[in-house]
This record gives sequence, structure tokens and C-alpha cells, in this order.
Amino acid sequence: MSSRFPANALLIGLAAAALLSCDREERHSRSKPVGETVPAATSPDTIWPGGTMPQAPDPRAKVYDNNAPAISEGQFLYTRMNCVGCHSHGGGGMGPALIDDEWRYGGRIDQIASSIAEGRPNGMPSWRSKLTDDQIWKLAAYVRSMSGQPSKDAVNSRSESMSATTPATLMRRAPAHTSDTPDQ
Amino acid sequence: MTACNRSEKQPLGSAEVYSTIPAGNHAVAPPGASPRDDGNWVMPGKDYAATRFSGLNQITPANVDKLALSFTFSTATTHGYEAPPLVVNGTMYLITPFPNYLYALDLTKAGAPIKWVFKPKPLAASQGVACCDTVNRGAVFDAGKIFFNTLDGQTIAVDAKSGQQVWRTQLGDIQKGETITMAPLVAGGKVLVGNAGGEMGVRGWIAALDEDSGKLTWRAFNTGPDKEVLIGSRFKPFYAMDRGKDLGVKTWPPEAWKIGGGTVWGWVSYDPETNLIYYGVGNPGPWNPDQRPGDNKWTTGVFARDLNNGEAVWFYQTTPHDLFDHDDINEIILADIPWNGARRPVMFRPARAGFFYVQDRRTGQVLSAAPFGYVNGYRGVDLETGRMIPNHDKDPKEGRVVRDICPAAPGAKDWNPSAFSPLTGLVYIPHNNLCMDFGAMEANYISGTPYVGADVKMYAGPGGNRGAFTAWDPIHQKKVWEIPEDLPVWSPALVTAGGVAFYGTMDGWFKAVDARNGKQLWQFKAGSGIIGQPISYRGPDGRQYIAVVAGVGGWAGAIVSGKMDPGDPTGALGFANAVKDLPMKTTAGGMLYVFTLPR
Amino acid sequence: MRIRAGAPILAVSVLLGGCTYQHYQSTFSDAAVEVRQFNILFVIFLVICTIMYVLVLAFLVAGIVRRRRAGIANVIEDGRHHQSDPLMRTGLVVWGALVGTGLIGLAIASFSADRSMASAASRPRLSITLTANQWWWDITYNSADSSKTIRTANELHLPVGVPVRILLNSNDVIHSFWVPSLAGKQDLIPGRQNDITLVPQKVGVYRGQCAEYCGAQHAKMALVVDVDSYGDFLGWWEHQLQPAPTPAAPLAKMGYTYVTAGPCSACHAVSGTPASAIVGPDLTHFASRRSIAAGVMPMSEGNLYGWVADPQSLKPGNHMPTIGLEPDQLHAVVAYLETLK
Amino acid sequence: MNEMTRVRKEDERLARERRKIVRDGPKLTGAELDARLERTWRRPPGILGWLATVDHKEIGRRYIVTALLFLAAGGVLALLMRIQLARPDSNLISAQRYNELFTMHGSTMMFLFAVPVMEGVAVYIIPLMLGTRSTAFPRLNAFSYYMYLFGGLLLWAAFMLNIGPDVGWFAYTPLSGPQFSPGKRADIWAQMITFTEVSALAAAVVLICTILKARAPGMTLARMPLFAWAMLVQAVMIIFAMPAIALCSGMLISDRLIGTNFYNASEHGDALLWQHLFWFFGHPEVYIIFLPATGFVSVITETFCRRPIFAYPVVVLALVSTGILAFGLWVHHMFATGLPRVGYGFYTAASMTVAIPTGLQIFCWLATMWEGRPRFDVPMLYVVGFIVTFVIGGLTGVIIASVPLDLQLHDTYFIVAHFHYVLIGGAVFPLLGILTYWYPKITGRMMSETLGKIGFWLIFLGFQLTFFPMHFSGLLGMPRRVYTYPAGLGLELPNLLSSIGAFIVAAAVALFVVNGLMSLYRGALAPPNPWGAASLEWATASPPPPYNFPHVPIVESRSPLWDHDGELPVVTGLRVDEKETLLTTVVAATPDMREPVPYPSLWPLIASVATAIFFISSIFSPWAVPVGVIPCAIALIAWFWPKELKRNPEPVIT
Repeated sequence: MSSRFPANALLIGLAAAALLSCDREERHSRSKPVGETVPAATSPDTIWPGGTMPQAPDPRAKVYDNNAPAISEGQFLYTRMNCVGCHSHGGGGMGPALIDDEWRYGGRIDQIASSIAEGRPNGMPSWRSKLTDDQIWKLAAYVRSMSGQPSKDAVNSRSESMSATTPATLMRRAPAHTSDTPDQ
Repeated sequence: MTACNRSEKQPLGSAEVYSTIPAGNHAVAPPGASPRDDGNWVMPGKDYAATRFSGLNQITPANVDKLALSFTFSTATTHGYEAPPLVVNGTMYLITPFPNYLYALDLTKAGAPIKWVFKPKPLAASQGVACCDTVNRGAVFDAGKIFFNTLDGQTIAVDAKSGQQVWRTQLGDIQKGETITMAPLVAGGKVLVGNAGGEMGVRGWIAALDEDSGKLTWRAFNTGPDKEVLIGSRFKPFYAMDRGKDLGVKTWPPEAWKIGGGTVWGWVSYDPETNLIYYGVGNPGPWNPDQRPGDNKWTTGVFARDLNNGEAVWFYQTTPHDLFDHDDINEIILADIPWNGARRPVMFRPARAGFFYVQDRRTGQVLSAAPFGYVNGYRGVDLETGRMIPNHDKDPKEGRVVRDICPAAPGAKDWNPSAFSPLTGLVYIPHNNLCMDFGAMEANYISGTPYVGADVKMYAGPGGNRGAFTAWDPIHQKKVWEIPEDLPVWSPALVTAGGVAFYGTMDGWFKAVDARNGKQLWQFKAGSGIIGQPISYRGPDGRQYIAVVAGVGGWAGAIVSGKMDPGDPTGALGFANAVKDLPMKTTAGGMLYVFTLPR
Repeated sequence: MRIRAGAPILAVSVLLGGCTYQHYQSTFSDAAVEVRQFNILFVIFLVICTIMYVLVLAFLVAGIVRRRRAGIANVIEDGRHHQSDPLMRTGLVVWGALVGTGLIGLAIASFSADRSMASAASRPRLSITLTANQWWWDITYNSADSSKTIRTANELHLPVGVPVRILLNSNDVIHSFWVPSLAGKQDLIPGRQNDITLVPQKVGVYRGQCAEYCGAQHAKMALVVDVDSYGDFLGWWEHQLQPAPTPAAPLAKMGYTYVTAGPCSACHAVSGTPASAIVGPDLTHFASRRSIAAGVMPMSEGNLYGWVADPQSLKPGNHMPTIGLEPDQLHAVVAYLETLK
Repeated sequence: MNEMTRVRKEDERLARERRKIVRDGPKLTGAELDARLERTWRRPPGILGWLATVDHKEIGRRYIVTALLFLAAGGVLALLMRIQLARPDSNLISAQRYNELFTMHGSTMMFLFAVPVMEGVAVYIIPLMLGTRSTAFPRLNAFSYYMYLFGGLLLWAAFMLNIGPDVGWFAYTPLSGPQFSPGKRADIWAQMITFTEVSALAAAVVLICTILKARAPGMTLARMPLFAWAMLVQAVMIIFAMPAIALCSGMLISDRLIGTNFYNASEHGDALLWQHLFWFFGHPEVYIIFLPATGFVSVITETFCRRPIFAYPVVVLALVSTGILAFGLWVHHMFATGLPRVGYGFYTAASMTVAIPTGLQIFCWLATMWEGRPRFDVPMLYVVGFIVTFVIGGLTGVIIASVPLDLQLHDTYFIVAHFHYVLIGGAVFPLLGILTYWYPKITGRMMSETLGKIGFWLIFLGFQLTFFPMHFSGLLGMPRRVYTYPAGLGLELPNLLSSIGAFIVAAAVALFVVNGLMSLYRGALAPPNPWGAASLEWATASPPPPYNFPHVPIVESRSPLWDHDGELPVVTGLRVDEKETLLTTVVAATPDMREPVPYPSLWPLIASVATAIFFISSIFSPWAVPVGVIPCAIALIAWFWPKELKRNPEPVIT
């Protein structure tokens, strides 16, 4: 076993790790606003007459979905833009619960971003004019982390305020169902 | 400060007697504001004195155990049902929570079929600014018309016979976060309505509409300059702390009064002899006291105004610079009490901060104030200055959680009104026993979104029971008997001349207890938790009927009606933590139950 | 002999080519009681330490250049490496005593300076609450009559000669309030209530900066301190109490609607308009401030355009987003902001 | 019956074993003894042997080389920082990247260079200086190096993968807390601390046991070389200081991973808890770095002034009192946090008191130079450079010990100047001097004197040019850790000078490395004692054989080689066929027992790999803690499994 072996193993290991995580912690400070507006209304899982058309996933999903600084900025916005007033720390109240696995209008990040931007008929305000798309997507990334969707390495275990739900780092990951029914 | 923390654990549901009923000379209802019972139930408070006392006496402690179901009716809504059914000459009217349907049931026919349904179609988005469930606290019948408010801030008058709309006036603006949930009060040709939305940073007001045309006659704001608060030369508050020019502006940081809350979403009483209306004002916004230094006039206090022109006559601030969201909107029961030899017109107020106030209703002077629940957030009321003395080591602090504040934000008793029986002279108080951890933070104001600035976690108070039904002697300020309940008692009370008191529990038990000693005589398990007002009326066949609507919800029941996840203790502004077990004890619903004695 | 405190150090710094810059963020100043006492104490310490240093160097040089005739050095070559010069033994004792007394003297000087600073600032007549956020300063002037409290940001106006107590708290991480030309720094720590009391003595404009590493933009979290005469200060306070007038010019009116209804009102407040958010600085009298974005750039139309158009490129990572305004919206917003004197 | 046969068979086996025993003694000496000892003490060949070594000299060399690599890496980061700060308002390097740079520079220099290089030099030299054949616990020594290596690799791999820490080398909460440091950056920093503290604790235990139990017979505590005293005090300080940072970094990781509330102010945690615990370790840490340097200065001054250090007991007492006092002054890092002012008074007094022992040491060195006949080769030049530079740093330390002054100077570039004066001046200059001094002993070759002198003057002048102007940028109001500064504050000139100076220092370090590498092949061959020094390490060959000394020498004075011009008296009787060393009593160093020395083994490496996997995986999931412990337990059990259970032919205790 020549001494060349450990050098190669080290390099391969490093390269693999590089692919795995190099972008997870990149702090994208957007000096240019995010491209086009949030897609009109990516519909939640429903029936597509005549067979399902494969919807191209929104390109921004992977930029925001597991990005730790984006989720942390989303947490800042969640508190300061008064989302906590209606949804509390995920348990709900005026608004529906966000830590469970039921999503009326879809649990994917682009669907949540669309709910935030468009608003929903039963009282969810439309934030399109108040928040930029970048902020909306960061909020959506944080909302997904409240129900344990993104990977555990990208979420914060707690905030510097009263401790509420179980830490996101310990939350079991439940697949998102579009099963909840809006009120009459 | 007396704090009755029970040492031994008392069995839930059974009464503990503390003292005897005062013989003979005790409080009575004022004749003007509380006329003889005519068997109808035309307003939530039964009468202008808000006694919620029914003069019928067919049902007595002896025969109440034979009460049987007469008929039921489903309202097709599943949010908190806080309103009473109204009964007017053989027709029962039901106003439901959002979307606020108005049903008319014909009591003369068997099974009370529907005569007509009026659908006001309020804006669906108004559900997004209703802080504590999309409830409605009741309609009112007067001069052939039914008056009620819709969640999106409209007051509507409907012809009682035909169900056709007479007039509709838009008063609130949901874009600013305003909703209306209170039951109007109709008196002297005027309909009195106030807005809700203290948690949304609105500016509170009370308005009077003309009964026939629905046009706005006057509107009095609860913050801002004296001109807009309709404070003029007649205004003579009893205590020095409430005197001063433009206190609605001076006791706030600049501009903060414009988003300072002070809403009117509770109960209004009226005294025909003095033509004065009495109502309580809600909490200042935001909940975080550090963000609004000053007394924050005229929030969390009681106003007395002239009915015709709305001019303020006196005001008493119960909690200056409110610390724990203790809105002062609870019911105001008018009564006359023996006072060294003479009869003194007073008002009873089992207030949210946990003190039972007896105040002279002509001047607002506090005659006595004693805690009717466990209180450690305040040291007591200083009768010279009238000022509530807070307990400073429970003061909320930004950036640090203050623990074990009792009573919690919903107070020792929230909006659910108590009943007063002139026969026993006691006030029957359905209330909570909750404490809380309070984490204040800076609140950011965006119109139409919540403006709270606090994380709260509530839990059961001393003794472990989360609620109680208490009979209170207002003269000696003493508890006569008390029934501890497992869950907070969020249903209003009813007491009848027959000597029976009725109330409901949040897990669906409708209970009848002896008004004298609190012994439980009868109970019925309804389909959903009961937070609605029970009523007693004389049916077309002359027999006494008891009616109540079971539909859990409101702030306490939001965890069920709002389909919340109990995993977050701060949900529903902190109430979720206190009632984590409620979803296992009741489901949402909206069913009317009417009981009577079998023939 | 009360030497003018800053003189010697000022001289040294001028020597360093510092004369062209006005020293408004440096400790070489005499604008407040605290910094004067700092300079006096600094000079005392400097003198004593320099003396000690010269002694050490002298001893070192002596040790190096001492001519050692044969038989004098106690070295192995002469077999005398186990002997030691009695002079050195007494020297050791003298040196120990010298160092000891020098340090005790400095300690006493330090304690007395500490006490005199504390007593000079003992009866504050003005209370200000300074709340640090990630990367800007939120300032509230408290007053007994709560309707007289005012809220501003990134610019501190102080009356000359009046002791002022600044209450320090933080909304997020640990920052440090430091205006070198006035006084020493104090940390702003979440969960603790610190405070600092200043007694400014000279009217003028000074600059301070956050001195505790607080994240990405720690370097661009400065604040400007205006020490005015008592009259000017009261005038400024009165002016700050006035709500912002609604603009008349059409472009500014368009800007008014955009700011008070658009994304700006989610974070900023302009009193007298529906916008009352507190996430970002209060803009009611924004145009009367000397700097933009916490002392990053002086207030000018060009800088205002640059900042409003794209704050992320000037202060990357801060919470103010790049909205991507259309050119006409940008002109309108800047026009409106300039009316907020 | 079979009991009797079994005992008889056992006795026969012992007799056969006893016949095989060979001892060094009058009969067995010279080349044949060296060959037999070489065969016993040599490590197995090949890569596995290289990984399994327990020879303190190999581990020492690896420590030094790895630490110097990290010094170079940290130095490159410093150059990048100085490029960014050369001009005002420059954005060559983004804020995020700059914050990572200064965090990595600080962490690398403090945790991956300064402490380990001192450990490395001590692990190499102490056994030689004390006249023994091996350190105590040589496998623990190997384990400590691997933990240090893996800790360094973790930090720098994360930095390369763009998940390096950006919270500063002392990572104050709540900035390093879960909410304000998203992702795994701060966790990786905290876990690197776990690695380096385990490594430092292990090395400290090795050094303490070696110094107290393995000295040559006759070397009483009063005759022990000053460098050994310095390392003893330093090791004891490590043992008292490291647990504080172990606790606070552990609490930070649990806050960030499972949401505990140690530093959450709103749930009644406290942000200052971190600062107290960190600086309780932090200040002793800088003395842990400085005390070995005082040892180096004593060694060099003694040799190049041709006489023992003046007033040896005073210097020893100064070392011990510095070690103790260092634990009493950590709050001078927190003068601006609003703690009660009277409390600060105590820490001002303590911070000034700690200057007295160091002042006395400096006097003793100067007195030695006064009395001796100093010869200014490169090491002695570094000692002079040390005295000129370090005293400035010490005096600015006295200045910032005063509360009113520190409130202006805390967290400014004045502090950056102060601690570079005391760390580079106080530790790196003596280090460069001692590397030049012991280079012949380690490699058998002399370093070039001319390159050495050029290198010295370059680094000395470059250092002053870099760090003296920082005093002025601090007084002119430039805070620490700013990725840029505005023009017009008078900061342009000092920063430009600092940046130029930084490149000169870099050139000097490069020159030193070139000199080191070149001398490996083209340096003059070094005799056993090229400098004519007095201590025992110069009594054996250069580079020393694996067994260090054919016979363990006897010591009768503080400078043995000077007092015995001929052969040193020796002790014989140690086994030759087995690895064995002599243990002596703690104070009087009289021979106590013969101790078998562990053989090379892979288990330390395997145990440290298992521990590394356990530490790194517990960054990502709390379940890694219970699961990761199992492989560590297996590795440690295998490591400590006794070699044979049969009775040893010869009772160890004579």
C-alpha cells in the first residue's frame, strides 16, 4: 500500500463534499432583484383534465430551498412582517397552522411563495406590493422549514425569543399533503 | 389582597360553599332598566340592566332534573357560537358566526321549521383580520326589526316578519383591520355599535345609528383629541387621573394614539332614568407596554355617555397603561344596593383584571373592588385615587420573558357575561383561572396585519382547574359558592326566577345548578363545546323553555374551530397552550338545543 | 500644572500627516469631559511607560556594549559561570520595587480618573434610549410627557454642557456604542440594560462607530453626533415633534403615495402618514440628517439615488431589499424623501 | 497434582525468559549496545509504521511542521486582509469573505499554530533535555497530534468548502447563536475547539508526567532547566483553562443543534455567560502561548551569554506566579460590557500585578547578558528583538489594563497592535530563535547564519512597520474587524504602512522557511553540541537516535555539560531487549522504578479517527452522539487491552 493512496482518497473526499454543500451557506445578497415576478399562481395538487402536464420546477426553488442564510432572513421577516400575529410560531390562530403537514394551497416552496404574493380568499393578505420577490421567496423558505421540510443542516434550532415549538433541527420530516379544506 | 388559592385539590364540578346568602336587604335590579319579564328574549342582556335574569319560574330546582329535549336546529356553521337565540312572540331568531346567517324559526309549529333565512354575504377576507375566531355576540329585536352586525363591519336591520333587509350601513374598514363582532344595543331610537380589532392597531370608536334610517347620528372615538372623543363641558370624571385636556393625545407617544386600539367589542348597558349608556373600552395597542409609555387614555376603562348626542359624562380607567391586554369590555350590570339606609344606583362589573367593581353609576366612584379570582399581576385598587396598583416585578420587559402572571391575558373573566338574580341578590360569574408567561417585543405596524408585539403561553392557575362558576355577593364582596371546572368556563350565565342557574362547559356539558347553593341538578351533553348564551322564554303553549346553541370557538376554542396544531404553545395568542387537550374533548359544531319539562 | 490634555498626542498625530483630516472620529479631542480625562490619563501612562521602556533599553544596550576585559565576565570560559555580580542582585530588588511602585501609581491614577469621570456625569438631565439593530442605530429621546418623546435614527443631537444619560439596549446581537471624540465605549447587550453618561463640552459634529463585531456589515454601522448649543437643541427637538407635511409638488406627491402605500411602509415610519412601521429607521425628518444608511455616505441627492435604487450593493447583506424601482418611481421617491426636512 | 506441574512449568518458563534478558551495563557498551538498542527502539517500516509511531521526536517534528504550515496559511489570510485594508472604501474582498478571513486568521493562529507549535517543540525537546528515553504515555502523545491534525483539517476543509466560520475567533453569542449564524459555520468552529482542546489536554498530561516522573537521576526540581519549568507551568494552566472553553463551546453546540437556551437572553439565559467562560480560558490561553517562549528565551540567553540565567529561583517563581495570576484577570476583556465598575477595579489591579513577574524575568535576562559575554548569533538576535518588541506590548498591556483608557481603546486597532506585539514579539520571535537554535539537534545540520540574520532584520523591521502604526489607527478611531473604513478619518496612512509592513514580514517568514528547507540538504553538518550549550539534549547525537541516550545520564548541577567537561556519569541496568525507561521521584529525582515503554501501535490513530468521526458527525445530528461513541469505545478498549496476561519474568519494582 504505497503512500500515494491516502492522497487520492483525500482529494476524492474533498471533491464530493464540495458538490454536496458548497452552496448551502452562500449568502446571496441580491444586488439585482430576482428575475421575473413570482409565477402567476402555481396551482396546488389538483386534477389536470386530459392528463398531467409535467410542470417545470421553478428555477429559484433550489436557490432558496436549502439555503441557510435565506431561511434565517425568512425568520427575521416572519416576525417583523407580523406573520407571527396570525400563524403564531406555526401553530396557527387567525391563519392556518404551518408546522403540520396539511397545505390547502400546496406545500412546495413556489406554491407557498405564490400564496404569500397572491394572498388567499379566506383572509391571507397579498404581499406582492409590500415585499420584493426575493423577500417572498426567503419567507417561503422559512415557512417550509417550520414543518421540517428542508434538510436539518440549513435550519436554525431556535430564535432569540420565547421558546415555542420543538426545534426545527429535531422536527421529523412529514411529506406535505394538499388535503386541508378551507372554511365555507 | 385576598387570593383564594385552594390548598386541597377540590373535585371538579361540585360546589364548595363559602358563606351564606345575605338575608332580605340585598341588591335589586333598577325597575326602569329591568322591566317585568314578558316571556320574550329580545336582546342578549335580557334587559338594559344586563341582568340576564328570566322571570319565569315553572322550572325549579325540584323539577329541573326532568328537563327534556324539545327540538334542535343545525346552523350549518362551525365557528364559535357566542350569541343567544332571540325569541319574539312565537318566532326564534338565530344569528350565526361568519358568514352571519340570520334564521327565523316558527315556534308555533312542531319542530320549529324555518320561516326565512337572511344571508348578509360579508366579505370572506374579513376572516383574516378577526383576531379571536369569526364570532358574533348576538342580534337585537326592537320595533319590528332585527338589528345585527356582520364581521366585515356592517350594521344591518332586517324586517322581523318578512326577513327583508330594511337598511345596511358600512361602519368598519377591514383594510385597516377593523371588524365588528359585538351585539348592538338599541335604545331611544338609536342603534349603538362599536368596532373590534385592538390586536390589529385600529383606532376604537362607538357609533349611534338612527333606528329607522340607519344613518350615523354620532361617533365617539376612544383615543385622540377631546373633540373626537366627544368630551365637552359635561364631562366630570370622579378621579383626578382622568381629568385633563386632550388626554387622548397627551398620554400617548406622538401619533401612537392613531393606531392605539381602545375598541368597543363588548357590552353596552343603558339607564333609561338618566338616559346614560355605559360601555367598556378595549386594550391599547400594541400589547407591549414599553412601546406606548403614558396612561394611554381612554383605553381599558368605562365610559358613561348621553344617549342622544354621545357626550361623555364620566370615565373611569380600570388599568392605566394596561400591561396584560386586560380589555375592560365586560358586561355592566345595573343594580340598586342598600347604602347606609338609602338605595344607591350602582353598577356591578366583574372586570377582566380580576376585580369585582361596585361603582356609583352616576359619578363612576369606585365603592369597592375585590378580586374574584387569583390575582398576582396587581396589588389592588387604591380607592382614593381610583388607580390600579401594578405589581412591578410582573411588569413585562422587552426581550425577556416574565413568568407566572395571573390572571392571564383573557383575564379572570373575559367577554362571557355573568347573570344577576334580584331574588338571591347574587351575581353568577362564569370565569377562567389561567396564568401566563409573557414575552414582550417591539411590534411592527402594517395596517391590516396584527400589531401585538408579544409571545404568550397560558396555563392553568393555582388549583389546577382552568375555570370556575362562582356565585358572588356584591354587597359584602365575598364568594358565596364556587364550582371549579376543568376547562375555562367561556359560556355566558343565565339565572331564572325559579332559582336555577344555567351555564355550559367547553367540552359540551350544559349544566343547571341550584342558584342558592350551587348543587348540580341536571346536565346534558351537547354535540360541541358551549360558549353561547343560554336563554329562557315562554313558548306559544305557555310553557317555559330553555334554549342554548352549542358551537365551540372564540379565543378559548380557536384551537378547535381554527383547526390549529397543538404543537405550538404560543398559538392563538397563547391560549393554545392552556387548552392543548380541547381537540380531544370536543369537535367544532353549531347546533341549537331547546329544552322543556315533559307535559 | 494642568497641561492641555491632547497637545502632545495631537502633535504626534499631525506629524503622521493627520493634519488635513478633521479629527471628528478620534480620541485626540477635548470635546467632552470624559475624553479630556482620557487624554490626561493616557499622557500619564505614556510618560511612565516610556520611562520604564527607556530603562529596559538602556540596560539592554549596556549589557550588549559592555566591554568585558578578561576575568570580569562570569562565564563558563573563565570558569566563573556560577558566580553573580552583587550589583545585579541589588538591581533586581530595585527593579522589582520600581516596577511595583510604577504600577501602583498607575493603578491609583486610573482609579481616580474613573471616579472623577463618574462624578462628572452623576446628575443626568436628559435621557435617551439607544437601541442597536443589525447595522443601524434606533434613537428615542425620552421625556416625562410621553407625547413629547421623539424617534430618530443614526444621528444623535446632544446639548452642550448638559450631562445626558444614554440607555443602551440591543434588538439582536452585541454591539458597542463608541464616539471616540466624546467618551469610551459601552456594549449594547440583548437582555441587559447598560447605560453611559456623557457631558459634551464643545459644539461640533463628531462620528462614532459600532466597536463590537456584529455581523456582515459591522464596518458600516456608524452614527453622527451633533453637539449643539442648548437653544439650537430645543429648536431641533421642537422641529422633530412636527409630523411630516404632505408634499405639494406632483412628483413628490407621487413619491408620497409610493412610499406610504408601497414596500417602504412595511419597514419605515413617517409620522403624519399611515406608514408607522419600526423595522427600519424613522424617516419623518430624514432629509435633515447628515448621513445615509448609518453614516455610510454623506446626505446628497446622488447618494440618495444610489442608496434607494440598490442598497444591497452599497451595504450587502443588510435587511433593506433592492426593490428594482422603475425610473419614474425612483425619481418620485427621491423627490418625496427630500421634502422630509 | 496438575497444580504442582502447572507451577513448575510456569517457573521453567520464567527461568527461560530471565535468561533472555539483556541489560546495558559495563559489559555491553559502545557500538554493539547502540545496534541492539536501535533494533529494539526502531519503529516498524512503511506507511503503517509511520502512522503507528510513538517516538516523541517524530511526533514532535510532525507537530512543528503542521503548525508551521498553519502559520503560513494564517499568514496568507493576513496578507489578504491587509490588501483589502490598504486603501479606504475598497471592496476587493466582500464583507462576508473578509469576515471569514479574519475569523480563520484568528482561529488558525491561536488554536492551530501558537499552542500546538509550543506543544510540538516541548514534546520533541523535553525528554532529551531531561535525559530520558521517552515521554510518559507516548501513545497518548500520538493521539494528541492526530486530534490536532484532524481539528485543523476540519476547519480548513470547511473554509475551502465555503462553510467556514465567520463569527470571529472568540465567537460572541448571540451572533454565534442559532438565529444570527445560520447554517453550520459556527458549529464547525466550535467543533474545531473541541478537537484542539482534547489535543492540548492530552499533550499537557504527557508533558506534566514526563517532567515530574521521567527526569534524569539527580536532576532535582532546583536543577531542572527553565524551559522545563515553563512547560510544566504551561501544561498545568492548560489543564485548568481548557475545561472552561470545552464547557462553553459544548453549550454553544447544544444551543445550535437541539435548541437549548444557555445564551438565549429572553428565556433567562445570558449572552455574557459565553464571554466569562471563554475569557476564563482566553487569557490563560495567551499565557499558555507566552510561557514556553520565556523558556525559549532563557535557553538561548543561557547558551549565548555563556552563563546560567541570573537568579534562577526568581525566574521560576515568576513563571509560577504568572501561571496563577493569569486566571484572575479575564474580565479585562469585558470592561465595556457594563459590569459593576468596582468589580472592574479588582481586574485592573490584577492585570497590572501580572506585569511584575514578567518584569522580573526580563530583568534576569538582561542581568544574564550584563554578566555574561553575549555572542550575537541568530537566536540571540531574536532574543534582543523579543525584548525590544515584547516590552512595548507589555507596556501597552498596562495601559489598557486601566478601565478609563480601555473604554476608549477596547476593540480598536490599538488592541490589535498590543496583542500582535505580545504574541508575535513575545512568542513568534523566541520561536524563530529556538527553531534556529535546536535545528541542528533535530536535523543534524546548521541553518545558514547570513540568511538567518537577514531574516531577523527583515522580520524585526517589517513587524515594527506593520504594527506600530496600528496604535495610531486605533487612537484615530478605527474599530477592529472592519472590512473597510471611510476616507477622511486620517486612517489612510497608518493602514497603508501596515499593509506594506505585512508584506515585509511575509517575505521574512518565507526566507526563514527557505533557509530551513535549504539547510536540510546544504547546511553544514552539526556536531552534537554546536553552540557549546549546557543542557542534556546536547549530550546525545544530532539527530538523536530513537532511544535518545545509550545510558541514562546522572545530573549534579543546573548546567551539566558545563560542569562535566568529559563523559557524563551514567546509570546502567536498563533492559536492551525491551523498550524500558527509568522513572525517578518527583522532587529529588532519585531512581524510582523501571517503566516498560509502550510499543508503536495504530490504535491511537484509529481512536482519533473514531473520535473525529464522532465529533464531526455530531455537528449534523444529535443522534451521532450516542451512536458515535461506540466506535470510540471500541478503539480505546483495544488500545488499552493488556499485551499479555502471563507473569512478567522480572518484577518491575526492584
